[in-house]
Amino acid sequence: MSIPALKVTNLSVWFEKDSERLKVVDQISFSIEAGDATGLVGESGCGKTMTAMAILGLLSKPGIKVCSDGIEVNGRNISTLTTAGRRSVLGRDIAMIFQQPATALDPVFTIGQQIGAVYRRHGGGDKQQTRKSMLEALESVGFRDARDIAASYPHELSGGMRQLTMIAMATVCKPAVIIADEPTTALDNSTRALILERLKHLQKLHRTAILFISHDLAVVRHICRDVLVMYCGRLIESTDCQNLFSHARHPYSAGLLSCIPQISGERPPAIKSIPGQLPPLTDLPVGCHFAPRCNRVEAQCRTSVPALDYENGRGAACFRPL
Amino acid sequence: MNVPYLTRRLLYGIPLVLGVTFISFLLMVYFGPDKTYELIGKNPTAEQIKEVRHALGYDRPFLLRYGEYLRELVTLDLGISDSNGERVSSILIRTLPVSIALVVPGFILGNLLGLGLGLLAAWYRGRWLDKLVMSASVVGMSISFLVIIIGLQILLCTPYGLNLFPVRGWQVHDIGSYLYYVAVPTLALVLVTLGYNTRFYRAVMVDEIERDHIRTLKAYGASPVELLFKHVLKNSLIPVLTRIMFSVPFVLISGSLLLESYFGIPGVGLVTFNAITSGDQPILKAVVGLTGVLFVVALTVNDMLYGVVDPRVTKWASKS
Amino acid sequence: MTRDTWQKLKSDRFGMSGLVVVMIFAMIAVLVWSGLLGQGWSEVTGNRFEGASAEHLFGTNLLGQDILQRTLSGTATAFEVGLLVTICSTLLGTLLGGLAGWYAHSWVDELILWLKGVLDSIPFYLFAAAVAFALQGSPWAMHLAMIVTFWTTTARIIRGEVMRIKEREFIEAARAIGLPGLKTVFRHVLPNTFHILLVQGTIVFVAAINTEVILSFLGLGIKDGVSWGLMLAESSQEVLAGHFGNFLAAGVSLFLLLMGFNLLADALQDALDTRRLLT
Amino acid sequence: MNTPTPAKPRTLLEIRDFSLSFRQSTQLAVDHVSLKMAAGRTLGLVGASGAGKSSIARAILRLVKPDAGEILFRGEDIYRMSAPDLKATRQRIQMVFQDPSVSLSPRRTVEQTLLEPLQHFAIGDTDEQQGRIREILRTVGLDDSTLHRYPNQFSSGQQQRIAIARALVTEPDLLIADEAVASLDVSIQAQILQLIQTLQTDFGISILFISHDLAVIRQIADDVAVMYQGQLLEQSTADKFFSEPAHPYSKTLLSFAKGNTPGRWSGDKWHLLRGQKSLGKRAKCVYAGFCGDKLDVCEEREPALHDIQFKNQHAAAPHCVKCHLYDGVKNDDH
Repeated sequence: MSIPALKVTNLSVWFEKDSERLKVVDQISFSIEAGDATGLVGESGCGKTMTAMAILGLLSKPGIKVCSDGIEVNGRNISTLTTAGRRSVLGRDIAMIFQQPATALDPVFTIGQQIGAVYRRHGGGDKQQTRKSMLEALESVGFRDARDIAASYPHELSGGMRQLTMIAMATVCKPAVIIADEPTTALDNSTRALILERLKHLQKLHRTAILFISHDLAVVRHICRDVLVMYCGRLIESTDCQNLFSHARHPYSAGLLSCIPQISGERPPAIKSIPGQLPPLTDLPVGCHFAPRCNRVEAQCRTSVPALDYENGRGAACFRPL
Repeated sequence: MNVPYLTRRLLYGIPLVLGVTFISFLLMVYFGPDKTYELIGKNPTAEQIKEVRHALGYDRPFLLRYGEYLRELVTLDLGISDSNGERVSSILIRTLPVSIALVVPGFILGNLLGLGLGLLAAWYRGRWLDKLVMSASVVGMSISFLVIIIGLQILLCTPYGLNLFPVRGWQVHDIGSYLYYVAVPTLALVLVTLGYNTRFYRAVMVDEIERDHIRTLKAYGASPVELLFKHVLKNSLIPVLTRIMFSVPFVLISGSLLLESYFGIPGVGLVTFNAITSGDQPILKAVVGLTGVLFVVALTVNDMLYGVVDPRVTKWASKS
Repeated sequence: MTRDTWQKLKSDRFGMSGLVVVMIFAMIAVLVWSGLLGQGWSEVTGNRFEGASAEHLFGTNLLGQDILQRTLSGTATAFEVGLLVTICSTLLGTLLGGLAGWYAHSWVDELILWLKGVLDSIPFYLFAAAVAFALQGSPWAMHLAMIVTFWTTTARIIRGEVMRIKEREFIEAARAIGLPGLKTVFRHVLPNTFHILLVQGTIVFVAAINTEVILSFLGLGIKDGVSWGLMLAESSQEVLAGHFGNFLAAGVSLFLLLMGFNLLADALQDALDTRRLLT
Repeated sequence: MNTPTPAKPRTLLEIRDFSLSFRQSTQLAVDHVSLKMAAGRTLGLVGASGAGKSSIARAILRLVKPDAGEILFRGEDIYRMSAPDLKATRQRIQMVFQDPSVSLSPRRTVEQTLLEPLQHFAIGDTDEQQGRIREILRTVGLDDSTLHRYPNQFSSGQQQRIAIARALVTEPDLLIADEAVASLDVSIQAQILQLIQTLQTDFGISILFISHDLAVIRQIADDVAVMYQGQLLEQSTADKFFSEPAHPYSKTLLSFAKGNTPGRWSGDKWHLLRGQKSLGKRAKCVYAGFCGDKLDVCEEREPALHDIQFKNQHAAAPHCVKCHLYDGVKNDDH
């Protein structure tokens, strides 16, 4: 078994406000091999973006606590690094692509300057070398006129093109891991398909591991091999895409899949939905958080927390999996 | 820098200047003190009054007198001061450098310190350093300018305190004497503006630090120094510039007014102070007009600097 | 809505202490207005510059008037100036700012922005002096000068807020059923700017008191009454001779009241954090 | 969900050759569009963002000043109505917006929000109004405790239900939903779509459902109309559209929705299709710049909106397509 590109063990994040503790991410563990793409799926408020920010160590605000038994990139634990140590890793070994292309880039610097800065910051070499690799990165995401793009300011590009420059910035140092947090949500269909294509292409080219965060299962199916489903801060299912879509084991995953409207030639059946409401973070139900909305609930579901146990490679945190 | 954008900003200034001069004309001249009775003395006849009023030009049509006032401003022929008969323009030319020499160090120091403290407080927002700076600035904002001046004077200029600096006066002939006389007023100016400056710069910096592109930079390993001094500062240059450009006319006039009248420093402020207390109208008229023009110039220069700093501006030149 | 903002305010120690200080001064002002306190500020009841004594807690000034009485009456003056200027200028700012925002980029907007630009560019103390001349030294000249110029900041903020609210869908929904403009403004726009007025009000109050002090020093302030500004102006001469009674009484009272309002303004700003209410 | 087709399918709304330009510009947001909506059916209006979908919605509510054309509601042109008629019409057309967090007035309770349309249109006395708002809350799946709370105390799903309740309280004939589920999570989106489906069956209400998401349209719409850069390119029944799309743009839209990508490999270099760049001089057909089946005539003449009859077609729901490929076609020979 080769060393996984990214290995996260028991990662937790919580808010501390005077006496109260609000758990946002609860004991998350997973790993991604080099060249693989894993989807982290869940509805808004389930903690997927918090997980990504915790992995990169970007949650240093007062009142937010992060703890884990190790976040390893290519076998090297980055959670115990000093801030200076972690800064050398961020952008070189692990990079992130954000959701809002409109605001993710600095408006008063050109695209070339910003991507070049990342390369130079990580000991990339002298001025010519930096410019060359910056232009290469832009060409690799599909820009034929890389020089024009490098000289332009973010506000001069469309949303889709800006997201492509973000991908160029992410891949300029050829990191081992890229975390993409809903990179296509703010874009319309045609640009979305284009961005996904670029990510898949670059992933194969550099054998990069991708953690793809999304609330849209259809997009995840398009780009990922494995998928992790999150609900109220916990991992409730870990399997590969084929199995998830054909035979989801956790009732919430199954419910989520049935909610997705399908495009079909003949008239689709009436839409199904998950009863009840997402519980607020301030009073999460005891035991399995999905119990109040689950039609397969048992006594033990309301008292103890089901562990994420695996059965031939497919895990579900449920006492009565489907 | 595209010229149409600049000309439009200049044109935008014209109505402002007209507005300022019109209001100052209205208050200072039209409704201003009527000097006919001073010139005539006791129980004059109707005829004498009419003749003096004609001499003073009070009976001319309103717009003509306003035009007259504008001409004076443009040609800087600002008439003669009532109190000492000296030409107003020569008074201003003599006293303006003094005011500038008095106000500039305090102005620069106040803004630089404010910017530094604001940056620190913003970077460590929520932590104890931020709370310390903020509560200190609240105290700074709560002390009135006059209280600071009198307090400093007691502490530094009287036998009841350290008695190191002069209570009044401005016998400046070299650097040593300049520092000797400017120290306490500058300290007063800094103390009174530091609170407001720090809070303003902190708010601007916090706003910039919480932007998405700063988070992107952190995610790509940018060091705090690079983040703060390259990205945050350049992005907040516009609000900072705007504040500095707009406070120039006020600090120069209002700031010096109090300092000079209290410390007896012969600058524009003292001249204005005496003009207010004695009702010396030509001087007030001139100072208001000039400040208005100075303000519009500051406004225009500020908009031009926008274009230089922020690439987005020149393209769309949005009307703020 | 206001219940949880009150909870948030109560949890803020600084905000509470600010509120308590302001309340105390307000009580004094009310007592002075109702004639129970600080009435004898003008009578000469002792000789010159008496030190603090049982009879004159803060001592006496140049004329032998009791400094404590003058300080108490000064409190009432401060509230008079503060409340009058704050209420009038905030109302004027809301009206003109609201109009400019509702009819954004129209001639109404341009006119109000022009007026604001003009008033902002006239140095305030000269403007106050000019108004004092024009009104032949009436006691209300100072208040009028402040009201006519202090509305501009409130107007700028309200204009921005109204322009933002105007684009919101719930305003479109009101227009879609044909709700008349005026009803829409008073029912859906203004209530959402209320929190700004509260914060802006406290800030203007502080500015008004500060300005009164300086105007009194320039001889343009309070005419028929006593104010901390007058006392400070008096003290500027006495201080050199070592008589600090006036300076300390007026200076400390002014500092405490301003501190109270500033702390209250900060606490209100956090409690009514607009980001939470109207994303 | 196909509602039982009424005997004589009346046309509830007809847009005739309607044009509308963007604010302070001559560029057309809506470019002489003609469209028909049958009573009791749901028309899905699809297209990329910026295609003019929302402009049409605001035009129907008479919130804009049109450049040309007319909008007939029950046969009467909305832009030439007298004030009382307009008020009566506005009672019969209601709208639900995309972002629930800003479509409810933040400082007013749910009760005040629901009562506002009733009071404005003076429907019933106070008791009747109270009864009606409680009943409408139950219809959207909320209980009476909602009435005295403020919008920011609800989840986005509940907020959207309240917005729908507000739109239904005056019992409108036409409900316009402008991307009403676009900003909701999948499970909440499903709940709202379920609610809309029950409204269709129980109330028989006509809905103009605007969305960029073809899958949502497939779930909810009886008919489909496709917009591109302000022009209507195709209108047909949902079954027809999703099985045999006529216009080349409709085919591209469907392929994107199924995840295909608009790029082409050449050697190892992967060529990116240029963005929405039109063909230099304004090509006559608005989609010519990207059309795979482009003919020469597409750059010379603007295509007409051809009416194509299908064998078992629903009378009130026309099938037409704006494309030169169908110039010669008279009847259905597909």
